[in-house]
Amino acid sequence: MGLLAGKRVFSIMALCMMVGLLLLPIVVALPSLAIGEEAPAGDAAKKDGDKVEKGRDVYYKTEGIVVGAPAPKTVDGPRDYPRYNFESRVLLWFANQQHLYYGSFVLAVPIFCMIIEFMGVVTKDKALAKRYDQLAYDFIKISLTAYSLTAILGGILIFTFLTLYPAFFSYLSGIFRIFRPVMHIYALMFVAESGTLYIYYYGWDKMREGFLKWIHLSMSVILNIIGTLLMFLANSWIGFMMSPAGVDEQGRYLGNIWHVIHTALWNPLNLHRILGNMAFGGGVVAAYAAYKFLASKTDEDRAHYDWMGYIAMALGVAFLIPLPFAGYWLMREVYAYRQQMGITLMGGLLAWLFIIQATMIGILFLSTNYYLWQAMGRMRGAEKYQRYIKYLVFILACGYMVFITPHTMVMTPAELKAMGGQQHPVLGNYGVMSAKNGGINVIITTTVLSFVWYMRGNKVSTVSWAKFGNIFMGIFFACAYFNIIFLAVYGYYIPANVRVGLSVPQVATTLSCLFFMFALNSVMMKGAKQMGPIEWGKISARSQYALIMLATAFTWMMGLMGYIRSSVRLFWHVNEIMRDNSPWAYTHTVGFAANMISFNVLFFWITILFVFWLGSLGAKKVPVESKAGIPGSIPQPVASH
Amino acid sequence: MGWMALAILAGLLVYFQMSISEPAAKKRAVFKTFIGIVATLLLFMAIANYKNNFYGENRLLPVSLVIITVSTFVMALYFTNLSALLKIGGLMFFVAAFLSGYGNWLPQVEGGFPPVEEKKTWDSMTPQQLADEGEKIIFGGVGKNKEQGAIGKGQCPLCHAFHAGMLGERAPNLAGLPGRGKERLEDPKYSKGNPSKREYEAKEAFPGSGTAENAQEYIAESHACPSCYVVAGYGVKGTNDKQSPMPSIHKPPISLSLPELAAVDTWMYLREGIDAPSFEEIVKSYEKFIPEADRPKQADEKPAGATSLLADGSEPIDQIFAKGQCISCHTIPGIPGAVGTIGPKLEEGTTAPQRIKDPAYKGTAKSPTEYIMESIVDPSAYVVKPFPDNTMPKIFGQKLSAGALKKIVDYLSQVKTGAPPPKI
Amino acid sequence: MKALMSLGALIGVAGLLLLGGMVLDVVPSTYIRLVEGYMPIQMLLEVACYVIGFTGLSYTLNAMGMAIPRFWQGIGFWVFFLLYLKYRMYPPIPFSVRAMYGTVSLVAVFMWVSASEEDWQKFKQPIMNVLDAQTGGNRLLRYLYLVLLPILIGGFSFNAMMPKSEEPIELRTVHPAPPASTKVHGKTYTLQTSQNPYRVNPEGKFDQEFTNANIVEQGMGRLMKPNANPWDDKNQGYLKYVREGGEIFFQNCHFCHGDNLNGRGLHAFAFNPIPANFTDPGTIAQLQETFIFWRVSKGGIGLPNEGFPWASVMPPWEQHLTVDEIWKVVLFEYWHTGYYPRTWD
Amino acid sequence: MSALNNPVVAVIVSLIITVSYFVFVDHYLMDMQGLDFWYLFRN
Repeated sequence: MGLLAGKRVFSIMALCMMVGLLLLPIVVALPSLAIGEEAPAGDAAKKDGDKVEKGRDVYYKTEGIVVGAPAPKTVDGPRDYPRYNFESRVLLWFANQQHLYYGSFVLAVPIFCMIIEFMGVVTKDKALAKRYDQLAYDFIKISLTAYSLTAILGGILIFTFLTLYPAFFSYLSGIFRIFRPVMHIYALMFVAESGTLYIYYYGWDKMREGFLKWIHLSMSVILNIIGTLLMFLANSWIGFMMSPAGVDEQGRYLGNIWHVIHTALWNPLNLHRILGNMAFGGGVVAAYAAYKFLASKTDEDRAHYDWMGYIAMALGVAFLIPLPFAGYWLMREVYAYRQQMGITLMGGLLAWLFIIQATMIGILFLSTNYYLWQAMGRMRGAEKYQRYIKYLVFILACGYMVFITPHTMVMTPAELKAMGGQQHPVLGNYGVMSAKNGGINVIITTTVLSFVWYMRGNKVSTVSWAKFGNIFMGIFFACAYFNIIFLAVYGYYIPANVRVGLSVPQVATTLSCLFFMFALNSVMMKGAKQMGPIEWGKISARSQYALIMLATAFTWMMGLMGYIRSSVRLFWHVNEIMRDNSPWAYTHTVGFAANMISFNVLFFWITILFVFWLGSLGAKKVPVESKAGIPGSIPQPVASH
Repeated sequence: MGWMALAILAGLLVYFQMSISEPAAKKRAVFKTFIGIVATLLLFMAIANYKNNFYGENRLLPVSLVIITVSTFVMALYFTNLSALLKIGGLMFFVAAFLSGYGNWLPQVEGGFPPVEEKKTWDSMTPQQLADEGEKIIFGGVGKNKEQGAIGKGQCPLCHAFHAGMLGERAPNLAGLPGRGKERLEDPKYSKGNPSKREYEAKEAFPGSGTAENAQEYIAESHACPSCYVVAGYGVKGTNDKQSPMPSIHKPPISLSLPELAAVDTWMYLREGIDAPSFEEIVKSYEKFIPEADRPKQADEKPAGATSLLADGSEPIDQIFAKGQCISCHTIPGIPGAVGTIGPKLEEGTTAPQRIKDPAYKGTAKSPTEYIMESIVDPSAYVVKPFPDNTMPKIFGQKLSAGALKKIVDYLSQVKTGAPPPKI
Repeated sequence: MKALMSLGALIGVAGLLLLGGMVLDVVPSTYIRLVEGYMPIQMLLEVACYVIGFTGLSYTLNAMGMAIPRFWQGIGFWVFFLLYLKYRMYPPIPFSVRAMYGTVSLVAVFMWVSASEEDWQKFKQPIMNVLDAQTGGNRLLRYLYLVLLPILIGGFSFNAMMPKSEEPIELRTVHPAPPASTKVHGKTYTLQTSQNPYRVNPEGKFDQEFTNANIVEQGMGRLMKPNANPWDDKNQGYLKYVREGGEIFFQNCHFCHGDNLNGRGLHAFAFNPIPANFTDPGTIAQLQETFIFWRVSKGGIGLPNEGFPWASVMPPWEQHLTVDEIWKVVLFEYWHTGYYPRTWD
Repeated sequence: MSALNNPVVAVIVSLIITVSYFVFVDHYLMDMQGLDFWYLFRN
């Protein structure tokens, strides 16, 4: 009793400590923020008669007292751009990308843990709860090694910045560090994150039951809040580089740190990154599960990893579906910020990268669908749906083809002449936004349909209105398709600036399908008759390859989008504030970028497989021992080579 | 490195040959090593290919990824204990190869370098380049110094003449300036080394700056502090040559930066055939007279500023007067800083109607506004007594936009003697 | 059900015959016209019809006991789609796009045949048979493949590596990213904020709504609104400027851009690519008015270098027209095509 | 209940619900953007 109480007190203390850790940076920041506000004013008062230089904020248009140095004008030379026998930009690209991959993985996995742990806590089925809990524990274990790697990579990144772009980095850190304690908050947050993570991980076994479990769960919430704030801060750098604010035209800091952080693109970037990280994390974990599935030798393992892969995939896809919409918002903000930037992205220099991106999105959804169809193979009774898969394939392929049709087609002059103009009278119409919106919405709706089929695969509804429900669902989907396509076609007849508005009802249709149909389906399937249990592990190997495909494609896409986002600044370090005068100020060709992204992706996967392997080294011994300890278990012959 | 890996594999091959006695196992081990060698060869081929083709968009680059894919799959066939890992890796390489290939298959567009920034790297210029820049600042273009009315950012030709024999009513002719600087230093009125003795309005450029010690410093000082020494006869009328009508060149509206001033000076030397002091020396001479805080920042050449117009009409009226440098010669009621006395006081609301009626008037204007316009565009049409003819530049018709001219006329026609000046 | 399937089979056979005719050039590709304006969806519907037809055909054949093996179904469908793209579509589709579509349809066929385990086994069977080489015919095939495949791959590699003299591909970014500002006749215009000074309501204020209401009708007819006739001398303001823009257009622009503004003017076909078609919803309807202003002022030579090749003979009109004239022409182009300039809010 | 399980009735009822739902949602969302289904015909 006393022990239990002590444990409880201890855990509450731990929780309080974490809350304290969370608040600490803010508390530390407050006085310095206050000082920061006063300092320039005090200076101004002291000078009084002297001219106080005022500057106008480039974005917020507010007046402010100049506090910072102007953005340095760099010249190509070893002083501003020291170099090795290699392209500095490529080195930096590599370091950045690897840090980002690991960073997003490390940020995403705790969120999964939180969700899965929560599911484990609320579920009533004891066995399932245990499995969920174990799964969450497995996840966090994977992320622990990756976490230290992230920190190391972050260090390498800063080192790369310092050595290769000293002028630029000192300007940025001048704004973010010297005058304001953002950097300190960042560092403190990082420490807090590490602390919380370790307590969370090592407290797992000690806080297994009842009340303590809730405390443990709330720890994960705190962990994730810290992590997310950390990411927001990191995003503010990127936001500042793309759409500077809080400085005047010469890049002099004007004393309002909130303006510097809260730039035009900060919030869309935040949202986009959270969703992207989650989908990415899901992909990596799913790939891990797939790897374990393919490598495992027993049915038991196969069943476990099949299940794990499914959960990870479902979580990842759940965040993948809203991702295009978040991207759409980001794009709209980019257009609102600088039309020129938007056109460079969508219609100008980087347009081809968007064709690749469209291809990637298609691959992601196609693999997801494919996985779900394969997964139907592990349940009895799903055969009735499998017959219709070919029609889904057809719809998906049509949507996909519309989605990837380029607006500007590549052709030889002869083909151009034969076509009689720049625009193809049939396919040219697929190249514009209206059709593409239709395409992607059709794809997403089809994915929703696949999900619904999967969820009811081995079940037959027993509710009295089952027939009505089925017909209603069918008609709802049919109408949704019709509505999406109708709006896509309708978009051709109204002017471009108005047409943009049509994507909103299209998206609403897709989302209605998602929410209503899932809800309706789960109501209908409540207490449904099962045709047979889901036979975990009895899934084709192809499905696992689909998962790996999903993960790889997602990694690649992340690299691609990061590259696009970064290169849209063209020859600016900080858009319209600080020029890039290095010999690498030009934008690479699509081909080189693709090769570089491939390299980054492969490097990441080779290292993360290594991390998995490291994790399995530690894990292997424990189950073997515990298994041996269980009385009555069949002694297994030790496999030796 | 590749050879080492191959050597190890070959060694393994030999080792298996020696150590494993059982024929079946031996055969298997040998076979596996052989496959390993083939795969390693492929791998190194791929890596070499990758390395060679790293830069530039090369369609061969994805090929190496395909080679790796093939080799991993081949290995996966034979190394069953690693087969899952190899196959996964293979698939990943395949996906990467596909996407890379796709990226390379698409048309390649390189962003190209950014347009060259209009920023000059002053300190690395040769004296001749520097002089060209200086000529641009003074006259608006290289080789324009002989053109009538050519004027650049520095706006010097508004008042100064630059060639021997040309008229310099408002300001000294600057021909032969480098040589003359020395003479001026000897002038007792200049009181070299003892600025407090000076009887001019300004004693020093700024407290503690001292006086010029050599010709270059003299030029610098007269740019930075025109009223520190006024050449006899060129002072503001009525001040007995105590005050100079010239604006401090480093201050708005002209705001030449130090390197720009250095470029101007270099031109002055070079056109006389004299070797100019080095860029650093000239900048140093200016630093002596312009305190740190007053030095104009190297302003970005804004595209809008590239126009050859002095004022395009979008500015408020007081700025038009300032940009056109009207204020250095004319007194204009209501315009801050317009206290010049080289030209008549501009109260055209009252004076213009009188002058049209003047029998000496030979112009074509019928109304006061027409008169004002005419006197700006064609100053010699009617010269107000007792001011001399040909003092006012005849270039304002080209250098002010129609909008700016209209604003000036509007304003001036409202200025009346004795009445409060119109609102700006 | 059976009747339905038979009908489907009939459609399938008819469609195949038609396509066959087009492949062999017996039936012209334009025999069944793709209706302008509805074409994109028509193409998809047509393919959908084919798919329904194939389903019916397969069902009927199955019922008649002449089922086509899954293997050949998959390959057959893929071949069908490639042929469809090549021979049905008119005007012809560039190879690059066909390659993309071909890849997608290949993936789709793969997903179809491997969606369920059973199907996948059926699909794999012929391949496995050849690999296992149980029968004499299969063994022969296998050896044939063993010889043929390397030769094929070698041939492809040779082809790929051989230096070729071929027409360079044309990649033309039709709407390049404009500069932030442009200087015309000594005045700087910020593209983001500048407005057409002639897009005004009767009070002389810039008014998008008012001018939108006075353009020609949208849609196919493109008729002038009865109360908005610029050629009526009584009209002042916006409509007068439109008329003046029209005069300038027909003095300068219509030789290339055509009297219907559809890019098919007198000289249009001397150029490759032909001049921009303003009636296409993908040109001026997608762009801001200032973009057009910039493009007209600077012409082909003023285009940024980010996207080569600037195959544009458009003269820099700032050398021939005044700023006001350019704005008026732009105004006229929008009025005549019935599009509104794009705005970002 | 049997009325609901009559396919014809079910089809009709679901059609009515679905179509009205989509029309309603589209109308509302398009209205927010200053659009409606008859935009084309009005202009």
